[in-house]
Amino acid sequence: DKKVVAVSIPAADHGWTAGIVYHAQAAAKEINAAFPDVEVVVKTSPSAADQVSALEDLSASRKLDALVILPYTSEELTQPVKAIKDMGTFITVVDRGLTDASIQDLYLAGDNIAVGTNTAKFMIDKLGGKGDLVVLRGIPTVIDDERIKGFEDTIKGTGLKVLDIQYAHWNSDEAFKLMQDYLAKYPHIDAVWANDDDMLLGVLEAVKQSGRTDIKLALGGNGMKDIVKKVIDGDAMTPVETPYPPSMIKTAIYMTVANLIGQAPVRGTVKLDAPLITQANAKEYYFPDSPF
Amino acid sequence: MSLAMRFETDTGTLPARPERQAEPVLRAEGLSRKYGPVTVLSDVTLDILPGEIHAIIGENGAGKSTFMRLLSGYIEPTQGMLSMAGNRVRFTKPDQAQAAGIALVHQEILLAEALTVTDNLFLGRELTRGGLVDDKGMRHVAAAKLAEIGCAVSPTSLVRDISLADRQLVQIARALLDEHRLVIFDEPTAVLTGEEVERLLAIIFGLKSRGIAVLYISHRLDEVQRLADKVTVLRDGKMVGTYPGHSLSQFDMARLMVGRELAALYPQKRAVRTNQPMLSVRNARVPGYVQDVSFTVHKGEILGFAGMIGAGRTELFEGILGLRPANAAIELNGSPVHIRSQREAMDAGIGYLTEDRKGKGLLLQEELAPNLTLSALARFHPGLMVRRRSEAQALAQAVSSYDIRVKSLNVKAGQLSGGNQQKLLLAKVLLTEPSVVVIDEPTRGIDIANKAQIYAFIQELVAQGKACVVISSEMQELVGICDRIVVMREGRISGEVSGEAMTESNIALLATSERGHDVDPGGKL
Amino acid sequence: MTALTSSTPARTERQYHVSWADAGPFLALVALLVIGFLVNPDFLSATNLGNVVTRSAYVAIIAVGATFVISSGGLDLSVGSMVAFIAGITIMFMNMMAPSLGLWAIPAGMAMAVAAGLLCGLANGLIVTVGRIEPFIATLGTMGIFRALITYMTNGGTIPIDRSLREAYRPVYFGTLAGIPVPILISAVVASIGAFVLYKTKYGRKCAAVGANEDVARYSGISVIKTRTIAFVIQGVCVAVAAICYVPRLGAATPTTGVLWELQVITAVVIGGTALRGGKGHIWGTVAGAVILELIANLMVLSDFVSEYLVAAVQGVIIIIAMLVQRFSK
Amino acid sequence: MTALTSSTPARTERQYHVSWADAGPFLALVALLVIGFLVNPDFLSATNLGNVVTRSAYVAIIAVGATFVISSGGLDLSVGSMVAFIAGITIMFMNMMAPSLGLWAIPAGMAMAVAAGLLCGLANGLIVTVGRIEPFIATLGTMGIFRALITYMTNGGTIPIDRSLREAYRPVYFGTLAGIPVPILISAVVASIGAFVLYKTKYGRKCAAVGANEDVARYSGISVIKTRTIAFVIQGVCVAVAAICYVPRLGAATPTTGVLWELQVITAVVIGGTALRGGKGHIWGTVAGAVILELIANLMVLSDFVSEYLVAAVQGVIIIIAMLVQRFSK
Ligand SMILES: Nc1ncnc2c1ncn2[C@@H]1O[C@H](COP(=O)(O)OP(=O)(O)OP(=O)(O)O)[C@@H](O)[C@H]1O
Ligand SMILES: Nc1ncnc2c1ncn2[C@@H]1O[C@H](COP(=O)(O)OP(=O)(O)OP(=O)(O)O)[C@@H](O)[C@H]1O
Ligand SMILES: [Mg+2]
Ligand SMILES: [Mg+2]
Repeated sequence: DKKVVAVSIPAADHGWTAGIVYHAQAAAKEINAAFPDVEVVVKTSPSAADQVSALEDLSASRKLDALVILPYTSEELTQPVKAIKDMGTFITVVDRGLTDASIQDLYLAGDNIAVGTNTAKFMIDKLGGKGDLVVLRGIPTVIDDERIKGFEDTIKGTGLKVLDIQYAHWNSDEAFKLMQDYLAKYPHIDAVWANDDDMLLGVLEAVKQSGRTDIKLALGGNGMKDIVKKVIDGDAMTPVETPYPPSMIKTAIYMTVANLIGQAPVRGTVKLDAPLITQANAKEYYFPDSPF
Repeated sequence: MSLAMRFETDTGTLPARPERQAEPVLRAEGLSRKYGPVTVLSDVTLDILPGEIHAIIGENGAGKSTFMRLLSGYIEPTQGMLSMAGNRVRFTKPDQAQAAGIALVHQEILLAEALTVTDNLFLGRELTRGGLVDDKGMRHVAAAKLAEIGCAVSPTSLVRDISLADRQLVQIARALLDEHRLVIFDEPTAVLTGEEVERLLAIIFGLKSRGIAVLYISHRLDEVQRLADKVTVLRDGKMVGTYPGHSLSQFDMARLMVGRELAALYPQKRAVRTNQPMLSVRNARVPGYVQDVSFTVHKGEILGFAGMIGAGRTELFEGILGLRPANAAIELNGSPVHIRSQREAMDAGIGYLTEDRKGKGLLLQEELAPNLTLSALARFHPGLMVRRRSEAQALAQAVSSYDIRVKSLNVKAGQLSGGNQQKLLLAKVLLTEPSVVVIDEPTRGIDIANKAQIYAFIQELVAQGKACVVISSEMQELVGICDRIVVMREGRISGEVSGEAMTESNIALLATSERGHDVDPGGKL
Repeated sequence: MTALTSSTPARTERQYHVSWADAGPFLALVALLVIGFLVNPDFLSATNLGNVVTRSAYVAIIAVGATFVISSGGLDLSVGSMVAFIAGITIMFMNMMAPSLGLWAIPAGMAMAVAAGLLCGLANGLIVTVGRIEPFIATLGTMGIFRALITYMTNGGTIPIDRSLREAYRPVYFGTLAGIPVPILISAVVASIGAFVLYKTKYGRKCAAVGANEDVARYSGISVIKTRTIAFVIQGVCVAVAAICYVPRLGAATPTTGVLWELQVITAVVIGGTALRGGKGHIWGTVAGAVILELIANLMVLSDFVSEYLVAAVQGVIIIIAMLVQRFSK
Repeated sequence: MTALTSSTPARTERQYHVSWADAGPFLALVALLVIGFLVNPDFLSATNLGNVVTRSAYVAIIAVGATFVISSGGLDLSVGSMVAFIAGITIMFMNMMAPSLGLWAIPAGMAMAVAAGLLCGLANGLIVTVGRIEPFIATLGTMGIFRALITYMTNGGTIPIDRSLREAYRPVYFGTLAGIPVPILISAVVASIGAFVLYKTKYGRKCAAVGANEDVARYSGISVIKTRTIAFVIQGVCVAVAAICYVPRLGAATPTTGVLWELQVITAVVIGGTALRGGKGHIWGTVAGAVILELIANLMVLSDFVSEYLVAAVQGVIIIIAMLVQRFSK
């Protein structure tokens, strides 16, 4: 009898989640080909409620041996995942922890707070502890919240000042418009932080169009290949990048499968750091074939 | 013309006129039409000759409009065929009939309300200049055509903003815009007043003199008598016969339509009028339509409102009854009332029957029972729920007392014939049991037999101690049933007639000339 | 006047209100069940169907309200945001009351939710009717407003329900009564009340009249403003009931709660046979429509044919086909 | 009977076609500019206004097409996804052609885009007219389909345009002609053509007739199916033109391109004075509507009053107020 590993992830609605879907599908394909007695099923959901539905559907029709889940939000998915756990399924949680940590057998996490913190640290450093910033945030969710919190907590008490912060919904077009408006509103801006690389693309176009020279830094986050390429090329405005690699889902799936078919149990917590990608190490983070 | 028509002629059938040898413009052979299992027209054969005015008469629901729609491509026959100049023709769409030279002036208004008069006139056949629509040219042509038939609306008005009568004229103008070989008028005069009717008749004679064939449907038999070269009578979907027009009296026509003798058209006037005012209106103003109108209706009285198109009669009452912005001091049974909506008017006991049954009167997509009880929901269904059983009873009752001719009680209101829709509307309004009834065009599209019944009905209402206001474009009808007639002109009251002075000529004078000139003594001004 | 009986044989064979327009969506539903079974036999398992129907409860409940709004000639795009907003303030209120009221905070919160829904619906209704603004635009505006308010209340994050209440509240979504999941019962009750109001009461008549022809309604003494406003209020209350069922499912409200539900709701109503331009509403059709939508989503999860990227495309195609089935079944 | 001329003075005050309904949105626009200036004087700077108007070009171009669809009594919710889809295949096509055609790949790609827009519009139109499916649902279906296709084509990521083409193509968004940004010029041309077609050709009349009263149009020999289908095709072509302007802005198409543009487009059309139930369309009003929407968004960023969380609420309120201004200016 085949062992079934269900993978529940968000639908590809922007670059990063697209990366998640890409890597999850790649892992599923590789594993299904390599291990004849394991079946990996990937399901995407466009919202928290849909993800709960998908969990119900997956577990209603067959017994799951393992579940790899990247929850939309911690609060909303905790109970549903627990329900599956109670059926004896091995639970791997990726990225967002559940509010009840005892549910997960394996936890593989990125660190959104560190994304904000590390970016802020670099800016403080680079700008000499003072300067005027504008920030673009994504969609009101926990991910966005944590990144902003990490960033704001770090610059607190320094001479860095956030002139403005607005939502741009992790969308390049909205970021482009928002940056145009920031540029019109503030005659002097030292640095921009878009907490996601999709938005950074829009920001860079707007800055380029304006011809302004006061902007010294424009940073993003997540490790999109185009931005990593910039870092490799030594771009002056975007010299660093913080990874938040969607490939973590692939790692998690492999680890889960290893637990199912291997002899030694794989359990515990793996915390991915968010180290700065600099020109020195950027090549390690560059995947030209990934869609993200 | 005598007010109480009596049908006293012998019942012998009139001889059908022998065929003339002219080539018919259009020939219908064995035309039948079914809706589902119901046959509404069966085996009608008719030749329509050029330069001939051919009237089609029949009771409500006899199938006249159906026949006209068959001839002009709005619907297709289930049996039979049409031919033109000896060749069989088949119209699947109205524009095909139009291309063949057949135009229909629909019984119901068919115009796009959101567009202008000009747009509507030229819909689907816009004039172009260098490939572009020629708005200026079309406005000119439209203005000329409208003037010709005596319609005073601006070519750039939106149809939504013009009165029903004007809409009817616009529809006529639309049909007359192109040269045609056959023009069909389906009750064109139902909402028109004297002068417009005269103009229209003149235009129809003009068509005849140019060799154009005219089919004419009307329940105003005096018009039929004046116009028709031939009269074809339909009864219950079947042809009764075709008769030479001028030799038929109105009595004959009525008898042929109904298939039996009719008693009086207008009921004997009974002196039930009291001096107790029921509804009294002072200084009514409806911005843009009516200035400073005052009048009083008494218990047991039938008060007529006469006037030409655009006199503002409809607007006056819509204003008083809260259906359009207006101000007026209203007293009901001696105490002042404030009416801001139709609901409040109804609650105060005033019922209003609109002249626009299709646009404002009935839900055409709904069945008969919900339509019937729509205004009387509160009265009819005490409590929260709708009671289907009593509603069905009410419908059965209305169908019999108003003689609504319908093959099945489950049809939609829009599937009734025009006159039967009118009867349903009347039943709907009276279901609210108003103490004052305002009826705008009570017999619009009603056949002669039913007219008599509606008049009797109105008489019955006032006999019960109600008061009734009748707005009508048919002066004869007003004279026939009213105790007193108020005449309006350009938004004001131009006079009032009663008793001996209540004659068509006096009313016409008041409706058209300056205030008070040359009216026979006896009229109270 | 004679001849009535001969010319009008009163055939009242349709004494009871069996609406044929309602049959279309049910045919589509059956077709979908058959396809589902062919794709994956587990599809028809009791657990799966139970889950799906339970899940469709929110959309069904909201769509019952939307049937009133649409039938009366309106449209409400704000329902998705309104769910989030009402869920948010309900949770905040319950959490606030929990220390003093204990478990009584739950019914108190529910009452508050209904009151809030009523007010939100009233606001929508008044903007549309008294302000005379196209419903599409008016409710697009309030959609932004409700969404922003929940974002503001949560500071862009999540409002979870207090732990002390969670277990007691859970059965409202997860519980069963006589073997039937509670949300299904609630939506059945809501739909029954809705059907009763729409088909059996005077208000239902008025609603359909206003939607079918505003002028006729006005001339019949029906207040268009009042009727349409009440429809929006009914919608608001339905949204509140949906929010009450929603909270225990996920135990939290977030700024992304209910995103795009408005489209699902409207789709359910239209698949159910109610015309967007107003007129007669079809409550049971609407409920069938809601179940159809959820079944399609479920089928996407259960089948393995479709690339994850193409799920939305296949859903789109199925919805269009479902509409065609409905059309041809008439 | 005399006195006709005196008793019925012909009411011909409105001789020339100065449409008052078109003035409303322009008044709202002016009001907004004044408020903007009071809030932040930079608002009226040439750069800022230039940016904003340029940005509004897409929505304006698409909304010109939507004016036809809505005027003819339809609705198209798929335009946002269609932009993304067309932008995607255009970029793929250009990239594919670049090696062989060089810079000629750009015009070739543009032609391909227009052809694709035409086909997408035709598909929408046929589903709505021949399939007789409520436009809301039909285009909601194709919205999912187009969105899924672009996601599939990009694997959920980005399709960037070939570097060799990027610089040559950039001026289509960033360039100016006689000092005026190219997108503004393009949208002016599109709007002029749109106004010409809608106001000056027979087709324009048919559109309004079909939207105002389908039955009357049919009886006047106008093919409702043809007229409405063509409106959807025009919409498709407008979307293609918008996509052509869009591609050089960010040099890529992503699955998030054009998300929710459909709502903006419809709002622009309605703010512009065209009724959603169909009838006369107002092209220039639509363009003003598109600019108004973009100005409101811009004002939100330039003002400091509003918490980031509440931006959507304030936008909603302003849109509702703009509609009220429009209503009362009549
Ligand atoms: N679409 C339809 N479906 C079913 N029955 C219809 C439909 N249209 C008309 N009828 C029926 O056909 C019959 C004839 O109607 P028609 O409109 O031709 O009458 P008419 O002679 O013009 O009457 P009126 O004088 O009242 O206008 C009526 O009984 C009517 O109810
Ligand atoms: N769009 C308009 N703008 C300004 N005045 C108008 C408009 N339409 C009608 N009027 C005026 O309003 C008055 C009343 O018009 P209307 O034809 O409705 O009256 P009516 O007496 O009810 O006619 P009918 O006999 O058809 O019922 C007339 O003076 C007419 O000139
Ligand atoms: Mg008729
Ligand atoms: Mg009148």
